Amino acid sequence: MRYAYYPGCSLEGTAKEYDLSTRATFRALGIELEELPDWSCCGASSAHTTNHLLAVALPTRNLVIAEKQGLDLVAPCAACFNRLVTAQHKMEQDARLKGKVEQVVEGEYQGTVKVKAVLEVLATDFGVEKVREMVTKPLKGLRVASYYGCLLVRPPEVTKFDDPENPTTMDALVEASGAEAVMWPHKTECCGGSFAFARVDIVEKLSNDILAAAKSNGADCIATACPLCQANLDMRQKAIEKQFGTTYNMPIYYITELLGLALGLEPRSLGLGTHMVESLRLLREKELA
Amino acid sequence: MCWCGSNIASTVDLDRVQKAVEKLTNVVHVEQNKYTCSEPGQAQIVAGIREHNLDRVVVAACSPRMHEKTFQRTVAKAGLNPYLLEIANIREHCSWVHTSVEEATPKAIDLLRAAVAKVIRNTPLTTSTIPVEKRALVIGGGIAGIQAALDIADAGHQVVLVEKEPTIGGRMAQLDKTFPTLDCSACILTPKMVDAAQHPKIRLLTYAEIEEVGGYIGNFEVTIRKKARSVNEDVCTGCGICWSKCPSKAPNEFDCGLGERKAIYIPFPQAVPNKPVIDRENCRYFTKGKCGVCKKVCPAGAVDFEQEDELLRERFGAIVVATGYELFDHSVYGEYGYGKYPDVITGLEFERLINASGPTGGKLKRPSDGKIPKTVVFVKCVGSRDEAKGFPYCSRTCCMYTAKQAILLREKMPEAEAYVFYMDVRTPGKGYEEFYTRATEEFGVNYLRGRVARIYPKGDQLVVRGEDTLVGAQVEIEADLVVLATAMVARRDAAELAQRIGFSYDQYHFFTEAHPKLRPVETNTAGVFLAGACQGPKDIPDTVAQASAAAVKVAMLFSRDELETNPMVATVDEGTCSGCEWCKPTCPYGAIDIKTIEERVGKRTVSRRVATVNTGLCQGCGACTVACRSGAMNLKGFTNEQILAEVEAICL
Amino acid sequence: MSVERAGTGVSTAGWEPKIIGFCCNWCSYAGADLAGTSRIPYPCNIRIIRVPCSGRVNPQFVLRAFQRGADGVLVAGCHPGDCHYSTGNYFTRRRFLLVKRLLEYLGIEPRRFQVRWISGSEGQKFADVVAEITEQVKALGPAKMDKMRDVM
Amino acid sequence: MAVVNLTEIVRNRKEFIDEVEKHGGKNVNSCYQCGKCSAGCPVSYAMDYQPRQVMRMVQLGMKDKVLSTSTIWLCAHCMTCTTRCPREVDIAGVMEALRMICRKENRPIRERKVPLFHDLFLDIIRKGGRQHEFQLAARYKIATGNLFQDVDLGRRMFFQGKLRLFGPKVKGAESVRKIFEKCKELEGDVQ
Amino acid sequence: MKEKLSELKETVARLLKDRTVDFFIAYQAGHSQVEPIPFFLTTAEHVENLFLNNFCAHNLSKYLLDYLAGDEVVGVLAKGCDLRALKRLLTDHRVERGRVFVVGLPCIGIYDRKKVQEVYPAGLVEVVEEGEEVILRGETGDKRVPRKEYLLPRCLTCPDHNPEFYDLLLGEKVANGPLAEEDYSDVRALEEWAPGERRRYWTRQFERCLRCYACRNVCPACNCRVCCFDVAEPRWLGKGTSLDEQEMFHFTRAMHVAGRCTGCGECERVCPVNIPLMKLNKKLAKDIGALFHVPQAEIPTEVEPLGQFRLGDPDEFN
Repeated sequence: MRYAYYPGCSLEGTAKEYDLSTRATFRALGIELEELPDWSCCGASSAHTTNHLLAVALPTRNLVIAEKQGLDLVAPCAACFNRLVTAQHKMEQDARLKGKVEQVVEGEYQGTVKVKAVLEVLATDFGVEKVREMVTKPLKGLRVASYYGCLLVRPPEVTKFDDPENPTTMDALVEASGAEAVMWPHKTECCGGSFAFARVDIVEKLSNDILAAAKSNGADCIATACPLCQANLDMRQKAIEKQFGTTYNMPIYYITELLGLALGLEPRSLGLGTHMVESLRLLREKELA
Repeated sequence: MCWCGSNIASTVDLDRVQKAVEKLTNVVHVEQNKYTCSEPGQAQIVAGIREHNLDRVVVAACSPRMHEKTFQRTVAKAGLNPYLLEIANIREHCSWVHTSVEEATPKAIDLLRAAVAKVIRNTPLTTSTIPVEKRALVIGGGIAGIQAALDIADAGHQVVLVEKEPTIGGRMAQLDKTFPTLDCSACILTPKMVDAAQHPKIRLLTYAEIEEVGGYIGNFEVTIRKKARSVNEDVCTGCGICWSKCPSKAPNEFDCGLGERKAIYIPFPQAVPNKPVIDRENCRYFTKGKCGVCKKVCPAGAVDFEQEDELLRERFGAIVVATGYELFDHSVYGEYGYGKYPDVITGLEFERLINASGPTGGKLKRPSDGKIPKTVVFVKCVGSRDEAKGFPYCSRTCCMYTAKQAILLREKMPEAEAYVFYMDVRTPGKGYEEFYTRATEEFGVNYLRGRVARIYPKGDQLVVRGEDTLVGAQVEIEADLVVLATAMVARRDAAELAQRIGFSYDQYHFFTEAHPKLRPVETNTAGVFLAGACQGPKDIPDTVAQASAAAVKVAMLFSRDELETNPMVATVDEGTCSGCEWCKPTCPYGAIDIKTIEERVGKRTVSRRVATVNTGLCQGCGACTVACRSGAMNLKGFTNEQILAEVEAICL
Repeated sequence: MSVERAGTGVSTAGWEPKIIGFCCNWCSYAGADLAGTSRIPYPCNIRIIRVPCSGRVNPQFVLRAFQRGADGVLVAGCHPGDCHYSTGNYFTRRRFLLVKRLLEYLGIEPRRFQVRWISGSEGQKFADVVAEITEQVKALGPAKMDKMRDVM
Repeated sequence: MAVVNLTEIVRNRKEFIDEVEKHGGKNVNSCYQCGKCSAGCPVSYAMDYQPRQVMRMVQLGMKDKVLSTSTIWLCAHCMTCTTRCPREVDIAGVMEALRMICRKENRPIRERKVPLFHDLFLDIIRKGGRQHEFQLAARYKIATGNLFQDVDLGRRMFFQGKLRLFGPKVKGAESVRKIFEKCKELEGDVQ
Repeated sequence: MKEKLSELKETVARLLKDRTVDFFIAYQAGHSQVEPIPFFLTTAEHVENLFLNNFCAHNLSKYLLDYLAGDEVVGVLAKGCDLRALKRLLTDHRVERGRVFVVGLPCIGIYDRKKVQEVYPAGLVEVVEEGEEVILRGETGDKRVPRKEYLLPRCLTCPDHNPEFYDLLLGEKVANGPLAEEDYSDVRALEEWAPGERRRYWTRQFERCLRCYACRNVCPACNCRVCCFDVAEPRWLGKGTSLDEQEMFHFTRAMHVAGRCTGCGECERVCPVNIPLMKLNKKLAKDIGALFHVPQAEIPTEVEPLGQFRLGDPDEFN
């Protein structure tokens, strides 16, 4: 199993743990990742809120490179994944748009590459049972609320991945890693996404709802598969606690970090040391690291 | 030529048409009329026939499916054989679907030329008669079927009422109270059920299904499969010892699975006939081969494990289909929990919970933990008015029964709070609006205008998130119980039953009536009538009205000893028929037989085989005329000559 | 049935195809009526002949229509299973599967002759089918089957 | 809210709806005001008008009013509404279309900071080919004037090695710049 | 085939003498050895004129239709393909089995007169089979030719060299087994062409048609008492020989025999202007086989393929 790898801008900066842990976990499972040569930014929310053609052209530049590589493309970041599959979907439906985009990107797009989220690769392509077999240090006693966010599962006819109202792939992976997947209602409630700068108050309110729901349902920590969600829940947790007078101190892990641990990898190599909310203390308490 | 007010005249230049048609051979007189189907219009035709000594008439107006019979009667009044008439459809097929006069006028001329070409080849036809079996079959033992059966039987005709479940009563038996008068459903239904059971002219066939239907109006041959009850109905007295002693239990479908019943059971106490049935999947005797307690304790020795399905073949003159409806499967709604939250129930389940003969004896207990709910939220239009996941139509009854259920809740438990999420409150019937106002004013039901976006568990309660669009704000309710008013949909096997009997159904599998406004209880198949929700969502008052209407239609049919048959049947030209029988296998009604005729050839009389058509059985579909290569088989009213003439007239 | 349409340099501008429609009385004729009552406009090239059942349409009627100059022929009936006479359209289906192939084999462009199932409640579908077949036949140009006479 | 003179507005209602649908908002006229979108919208509490009310304004052609709402800017484009709409209306698409029209006709914007953030975001990737978070944060703070927003958060992130001072190196940055130019030519403004 | 002539003469004489049959239909010599013609015997004396060789292609059972009136028993000499034709008539109830006395004639193949005459224009006396080859022996000497290329097309794929049923068998049974499998290759080739090309091909064929109706008269499937083309009203077919009337005739006949054609190829053989009519009938037989899973469309069945249906029939018309 070999995939082309599209890290996305945030995985080079604030979400470098996600990049480290994804590479490490995939390597441990024997899945090869080949970084897309000279990839560029997918434009995220800013592009599609400003210009439709730009919103499709930017991801297509990367898709054209991926088609030359001839491998299916893994996009760990939920926003990049959403933008890539939306571009593919729009071009599939509108040949005129496809022609315009090819003119802009100066490259031919055949639509042969399938874009996949990390969860899809691990749970569907690789298989939850195979992951369970390879787990050496099960995360016994860890109660995890798996948080999917919105862009990973919506709109369903475009993302074509899991279920928009009650997704279960991350829960399955959490169970496979030996931890306990907590039943909680805010799996796909939005965290505020790109308002991290413009309207921080909105991000704090929405993230607080999510943290409160996780806590009230007995979760020790939250697992995510999206750098934006992790950033809002993890980096702003202190400000949220001050703003709403609540105490969470709830580590926000990437699913690839938890799986890496369960596969026996070294916490440091998974980027576990550099979270805003201290992420190793909980693991040590539960003798998991 | 008819103006049809302006419907035709506005896009067809009838003067130009008249000029063109007057030149056609055989056309001796052309006139226009503003409303041909009106009395004066018809009188004009009769006068025209007499004055010009016409022997053929073409009426260029609306669809023959609309007024062919009217004009046939008009022509007959003038002494002309009614079948010497043809209709050119220049309204539905021409003026209404083409915008410019330049397009519609030449087309109207072509259609008229074709009608003239056909009518000059029409031959006078006379109807023959067939006997009518004065016995009616009613399929479905709900209130619609019971009402229809009672009315037909009271009109003095024999009725067989077939019901799939072990008892009649249908959906209505499951309800607690009925709107708008709040009288108890069982109190008004059970007397009718008993009447139906005891009526000398009605024979109840419960736990039975329709296997096969052949024949046609007046002479249906129906095969009914009487499923094995494993209880001999004649001997059983319904004493109930067997189901009190039966060891194995199973979820009771009648209570939507909320309550339990034994393997040998009657669905509900007032079941008619109150003879039990053995559910062979859950009965220990049938699954594991041991037990048989019921047989031992039965004082009348009615239990008979060896009983087999019975196939009854019966003849009927008319069929009333009253098979009712099902509820929409709300598990498609992820946002309402995919049907997995135990305290998110349907309206029917709510009826069972508050019903005295229900699983909780009438006390409203939550299915999850049996607690009495303090806050109940009713959500309307679940599956209705929703193209994305449900059906686009409105199910008509949910507004009223949700108001009723809210009232019952507040009446029984004044301390409970009732919320109703709605988009509109539709109260179309008599006393309906007043009933709704009682709900809001007298019983303080909180009506919130907005569709619920999401229901999710929080602790042991359910958070219902919606928007009150009148205030323009998001609202949230921590509810103990949520009742979904799910859409009324056609039964799963509706299409199959329709195909078996031979009438059509629409894209939602509701049965298609002959005409939505003018013939709501008839189908396009003569002799088959509809009543109740199987034809479309409707409440009990409309259902009963339709049932009585269908009954009158049946009584009308049986008022005559013989039935006029359709004269447009197949006919054999014995001179050209080779007796090859290629036509025989194509006839769906088995109306073609082979007979031997004698004829003189030279000096000798020789016998020869030719086909012959039983005009009573033939329905005039014409399949045999194409199988007959030599053209010996022809169809009156649609002969080969006529259709070829129409093709050529159009192509000139 | 068009004789090298391109070769003969026949100018097809302004030419309107003539299409014959055989509609069964119970379903497709009712569908056409519904298109009328719902005022759904469709091209005026089609002329409808009512037959009791699609099973009544003899392949020879279809060829006679082409022979007399029709450019397109449509046979419309109930969806299989819905036939008012229960089995009529099963024979239609079997017979016209063969006729369609034989006509194509004899050189008629496939789109000129079509068979469609249209129910009594599908007024919109009737209008769409008529628009579709008119457009396709217009693209094919005149069938010129009747002009065959002067070829001899 | 002032009296709405519908006779004037409704005349160019169709034109406004076509414009919205041209920019990607689908089936505006199918909306029957059921409120399911507003009910499920995570950010609706912060909006001056509910998403449903914005849809109503578009249906009535109240162009000036709807373009001046904060709702169209506070839509996080999380697609909850579009996924659940019983009439299959793309409400998120309508919001986006309204934002684009608002920018195109450079009308007064209620939530200045949102488009500002997006412009900076796009400017950085137009130049460098990839996003540079430090530069984005810095330029955003300068542009908005509150220099001390998230300063301590920034400091701790820097020590955790999460803030890279130097921009990413993209060989193909030139081709990304060309994409922006071409899009500008073909579809009008990009910023 | 020649050696059976004497046995045939004896048999026919006996049958006529002891009144088992009132008439007998067989062959008699025609203009030349390669053109035998049907022979209708009423009395034993005529048996001398009987003739038999491997050019006797006619399907004699079709003539039984002329003897329908009355109750005479008619004897007929029938090869395997003729019997399939007789079975057609019996299935179509046009002939009663009781009124036919069948003399079965085992046959290993009939030669195509037109092809032989191209190579041996005149004076041919006999044709001798020698393994894969055949010697054409006549006044202008011998000529060896490959046997397969000169047989009638139906003989190549003939499944029943020996008559399936008979009242009396002439001579011994011969080895069975078709020489080739019917793969409809000619039909498939035509299907590959563009519509316009096929249109021109069939226009050229139908232009030659004289409307002599030989094909209809010889066809066992075309056994109507009164043919629809002979009826004045409705006027299915004009009397003129314009191209559109030819098209109507051949289209209608092909559809009328669809599913009932026994594949005997007589129509093509007797056509004076060599129109490849079997290409039409084989096209329909192929489609019926493929669409309705009728293995051998040419074997007559009680109910014809177009007289029945299956719910699972293919449907391309929704």
